[in-house]
Amino acid sequence: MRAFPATEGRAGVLPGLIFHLWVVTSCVLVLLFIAAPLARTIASPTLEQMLATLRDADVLRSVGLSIWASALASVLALILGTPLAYVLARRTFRGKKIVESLIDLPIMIPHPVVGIALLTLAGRNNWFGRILTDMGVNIMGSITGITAVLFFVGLPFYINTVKNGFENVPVRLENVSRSLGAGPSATFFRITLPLCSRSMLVGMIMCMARALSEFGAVVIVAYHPMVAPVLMYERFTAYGLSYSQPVAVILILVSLLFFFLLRVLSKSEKEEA
Amino acid sequence: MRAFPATEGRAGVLPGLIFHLWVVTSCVLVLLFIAAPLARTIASPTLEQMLATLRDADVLRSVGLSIWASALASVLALILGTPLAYVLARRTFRGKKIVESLIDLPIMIPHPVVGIALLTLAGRNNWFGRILTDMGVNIMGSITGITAVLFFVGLPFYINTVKNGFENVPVRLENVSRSLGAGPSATFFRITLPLCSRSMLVGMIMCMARALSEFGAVVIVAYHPMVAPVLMYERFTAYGLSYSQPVAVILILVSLLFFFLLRVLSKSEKEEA
Amino acid sequence: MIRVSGLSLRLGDFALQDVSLHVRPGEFFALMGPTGSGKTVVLESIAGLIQWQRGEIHIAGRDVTALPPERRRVSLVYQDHALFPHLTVLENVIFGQRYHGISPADGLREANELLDRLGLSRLCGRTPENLSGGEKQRVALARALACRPNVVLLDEPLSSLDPQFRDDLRSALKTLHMQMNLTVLMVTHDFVDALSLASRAAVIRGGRMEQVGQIDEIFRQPRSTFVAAFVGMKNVFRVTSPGLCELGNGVGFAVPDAAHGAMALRPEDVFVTRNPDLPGNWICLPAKIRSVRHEGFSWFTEAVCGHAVITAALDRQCLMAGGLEPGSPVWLGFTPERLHLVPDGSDETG
Amino acid sequence: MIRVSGLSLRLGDFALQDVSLHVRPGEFFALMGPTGSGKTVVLESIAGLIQWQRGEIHIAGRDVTALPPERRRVSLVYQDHALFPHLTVLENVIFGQRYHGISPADGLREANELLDRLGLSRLCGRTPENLSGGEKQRVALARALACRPNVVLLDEPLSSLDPQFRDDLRSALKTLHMQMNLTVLMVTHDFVDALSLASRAAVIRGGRMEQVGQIDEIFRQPRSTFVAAFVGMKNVFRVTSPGLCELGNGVGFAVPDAAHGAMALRPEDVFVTRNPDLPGNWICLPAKIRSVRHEGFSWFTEAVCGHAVITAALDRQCLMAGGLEPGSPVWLGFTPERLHLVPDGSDETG
Repeated sequence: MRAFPATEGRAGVLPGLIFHLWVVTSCVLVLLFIAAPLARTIASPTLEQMLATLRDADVLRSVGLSIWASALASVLALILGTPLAYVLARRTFRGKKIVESLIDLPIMIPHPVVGIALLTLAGRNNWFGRILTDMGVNIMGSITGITAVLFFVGLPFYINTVKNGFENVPVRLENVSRSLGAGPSATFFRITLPLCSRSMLVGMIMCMARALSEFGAVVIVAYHPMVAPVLMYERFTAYGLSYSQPVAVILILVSLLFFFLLRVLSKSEKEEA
Repeated sequence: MRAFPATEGRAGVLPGLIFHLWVVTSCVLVLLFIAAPLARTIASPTLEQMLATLRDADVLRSVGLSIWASALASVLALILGTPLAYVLARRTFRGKKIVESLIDLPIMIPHPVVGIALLTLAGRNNWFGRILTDMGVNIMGSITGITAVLFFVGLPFYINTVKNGFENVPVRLENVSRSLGAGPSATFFRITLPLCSRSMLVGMIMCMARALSEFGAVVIVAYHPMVAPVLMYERFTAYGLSYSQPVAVILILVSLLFFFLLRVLSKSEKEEA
Repeated sequence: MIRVSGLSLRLGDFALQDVSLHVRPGEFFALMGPTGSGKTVVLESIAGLIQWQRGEIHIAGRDVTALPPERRRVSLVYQDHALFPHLTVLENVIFGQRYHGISPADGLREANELLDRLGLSRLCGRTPENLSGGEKQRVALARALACRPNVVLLDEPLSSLDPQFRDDLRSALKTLHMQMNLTVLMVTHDFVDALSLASRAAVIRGGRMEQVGQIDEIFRQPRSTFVAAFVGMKNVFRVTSPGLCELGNGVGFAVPDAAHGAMALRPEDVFVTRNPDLPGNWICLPAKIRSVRHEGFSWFTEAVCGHAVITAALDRQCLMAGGLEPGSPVWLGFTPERLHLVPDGSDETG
Repeated sequence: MIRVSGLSLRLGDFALQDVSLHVRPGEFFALMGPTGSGKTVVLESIAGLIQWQRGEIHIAGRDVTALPPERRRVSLVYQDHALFPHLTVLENVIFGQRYHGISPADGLREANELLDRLGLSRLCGRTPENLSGGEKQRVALARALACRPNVVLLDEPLSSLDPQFRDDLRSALKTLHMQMNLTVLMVTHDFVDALSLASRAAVIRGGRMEQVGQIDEIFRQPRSTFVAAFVGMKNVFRVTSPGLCELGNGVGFAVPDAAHGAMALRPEDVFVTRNPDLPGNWICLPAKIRSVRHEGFSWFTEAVCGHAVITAALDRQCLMAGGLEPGSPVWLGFTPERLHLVPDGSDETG
């Protein structure tokens, strides 16, 4: 027993209350602010409108194109982005900050600027663009162009996710593997990659989801062939809000599907860790 | 000395070489793919074109509006998003996965759909929209609308960054603080928040940078007053590529500025940890 | 001072089952158990940081079951010290005082006294990152004491420290406990720490209490083979027939008739001599040295006695006298009181 | 087997300065030092995982300075065992064999032998997450040995284990080392582990070698007060005048004329008796008991002798004989050989 008198704590009841109020209200507000518009949109079209839209060949083609081009972009990210993610996770080198900044840049550049920049590079007024055109590669208004744009905007999401995954593989495992005789390549494929495969899958889905949502850059590079967001924009400007809502609903549902996948995968990833 | 014969390791020279080749080429390709279009764009306009654009009142006004609305959105994120980030970092509860998914949703929803959804909610054909309109709040074509859109798309970036920051504050510090007599509110403001302030700043800049880049959702909710990306889109469609390039350069430079800020801050954050 | 009754909870795979313990005012109590046995869970329940499903906790006579941590007046010290990195040493120490009605002037004086007592005065203005492990742990201790808690809870306070600092902190803890008349509940996986510091203790295993009692009692009279193994009682003899432990080859010794299960004996309680010149009431067994080894500064021998192998500590005198080569005949002696009955001798753990 | 000469490197604030050491074939060598002294850096340099700025490393007669880790034939075992979580125990163990020209059949046989020897056979098909700490560490050991390394590097192999498992693994290590004639370099901050396992050792501090030599030599004859403190040599007597250590009050003892600095003495080397019946060549000092305390199972007394306080270990016989109440007069005895000269007695560390 201490010799000091036992004074009851001056529990700050009022500030505690205000604190709780702040936490509760802002949580509710934020969740409502995200959920309500989406829910309202899903509830807007009638069943007939929805069915009609689902039978509309233009809509189906554009959604298909969106998914196809996004998938292509995420495969590109897997092949070309994985080594960079690994290097960023494991090495320190002069200028690393600059490289990391460069990787994140596509998130921050206004989307139409991304389109403009890609068109500028591929335009006939510079040598690279002329080489491309001579090789028959056309960016403007082509699926190649769309894929390039989607790869550009989706890449940071892939690289950052996978870099994180690589960082979570303890370096000590690689050290032990090296000391046991496995070279850098064997260590990468036998130890690092298997332990990171789920991160890579999550990264691909992130990249694909981001690519699916892109509009501003695509609309500049390729209005036609229309990807789904462009189609929706066209319907909105040509026919108005209520005509565009059924398409919006379809896109929301496609996003939710990816989302669900993502959550299931990243959940089990955490459970494994 | 071991009794085993000392066999030299069959060092896989060829696979090792291919591995290195893959790593080096893909790193170079990816970095070029991001840097080249932007560099080319910055190099495109002549000095006179740049100066003329910088004197263009429309351009300045739109850039100012973009920055102002984005800053507003990030302040909103600070006030409303912080509690949710804290709750997500500290509590486990049934349905947490769903809440986390909901927070990430704005990244994945195609941008025009975001605009449609906000317009749908605020439209006169539902009670919430009617209340808003009766209060004199107008979403369509107003700065309020733009800020709402930017808050919507920027929020996930703020919440995820800050949530990460909160997770990096050891729970044990909060436990000790509680055991020493500080209530939840005092613990939050005296321990958690000070240790997380840099994350919050980084989160706000992330949110603002993402908001600055938004085009697809803004263009639906408010073509006028024009934010910078919309202005650029208009110039591109009305006058063509070379006319839009100077504006693109300005936007790239503004993004780079934020970017630089972000890197400086997140760097010192890592050094402190 | 602390009374835990029937505490039960479930955390994922782990369950705490009906844990009860009682820490008396001014007592230094050690809760021992291997990693994953639930000792920290008990500690955090007492601090109010974990919700439990069943059971009651009283601290200083108050039922604190429904009180949040900040109202319980228990201070927590973690293994990793958990100092607030953005505050100086002094700011860390005075952190909690305002919530306990301690005036700033009194608080500062007491904080400085504590820092002084722990030899930390010159570090007042430093931030935690610049301190050594031992210093950090002492600051954490000062911070815990500065808000006049009813009880101090220590979570493996010594195990993150290098051996050099460990001795220092152990003495500091002992001195503080005696001088300030503190009530301390310490959790540890190291029975040496418990033996050096605590007067009473409990052993927990897989969320269940195995034994509670005086520290000596636990070390001398473990109630299960698990506790026996945990406290380093390496010699376990099965009771072969009522009143007898046979070791084979005609060697054996008498035990009380009622004993069944096994008899356990610490290596430290076995004496090795070359002549059977031990007191008359001692049990004295002929054996042959198998090996002699040291662990740190202690020497042990394994000696074959019948079919059994007995581990015994060696005194320095005995070592110096020589004659401990493998194969040498020796006598092993111990008093019957040191021989302890382990009722659940059939337990699977060894 | 390993020869490190003049190793120097800089990593942030930390620098390794001109570190040299030599591990002979078949030797168990311990590199000791407190946390942050650079012992793991030396280990990782030998394994080739860290780039160093100056110095050479030879392993098994080859200059490996320019070789990547996978060509050095050294196996690493980390404190946290670092098992590959996606492979079974057996897959972990055979992981590296293919890179050392070991045929799958031979490899499997050897792996099974090793697992058997370490008592892990029944765990072959399990994944690491289901193993206990001690089992994980033994699997890591088996994995390191399965690819027939020239040298095994151990990074604090015992310190992450509970005391119970620690004893087991210590014996396993000792047995393996002797049976397989391994060359082992172990890094540790715990001198007890070093003393139990190693035959030669080095002490490192702040990136510099303080002492290299036979383990006994380091423990008996530390060359600096830092090493003396590190190995638990608690009694340090200043040489007051040539040939004499005075303790005040007319008490003192003779030391060789050439000695200056300080003389250090282990508590374990001081005997406490009630009659000065010690051999004639011993130094025998009158003292008064100040306190008796135990640390774990060892008992120590602090006795006032002149103005000095001497810590001495107590034998069980001595304890049982009684007469150790505070204030009781006793004799402290030790042989002059145990008294060791510490040349840099003026060093600041204590």
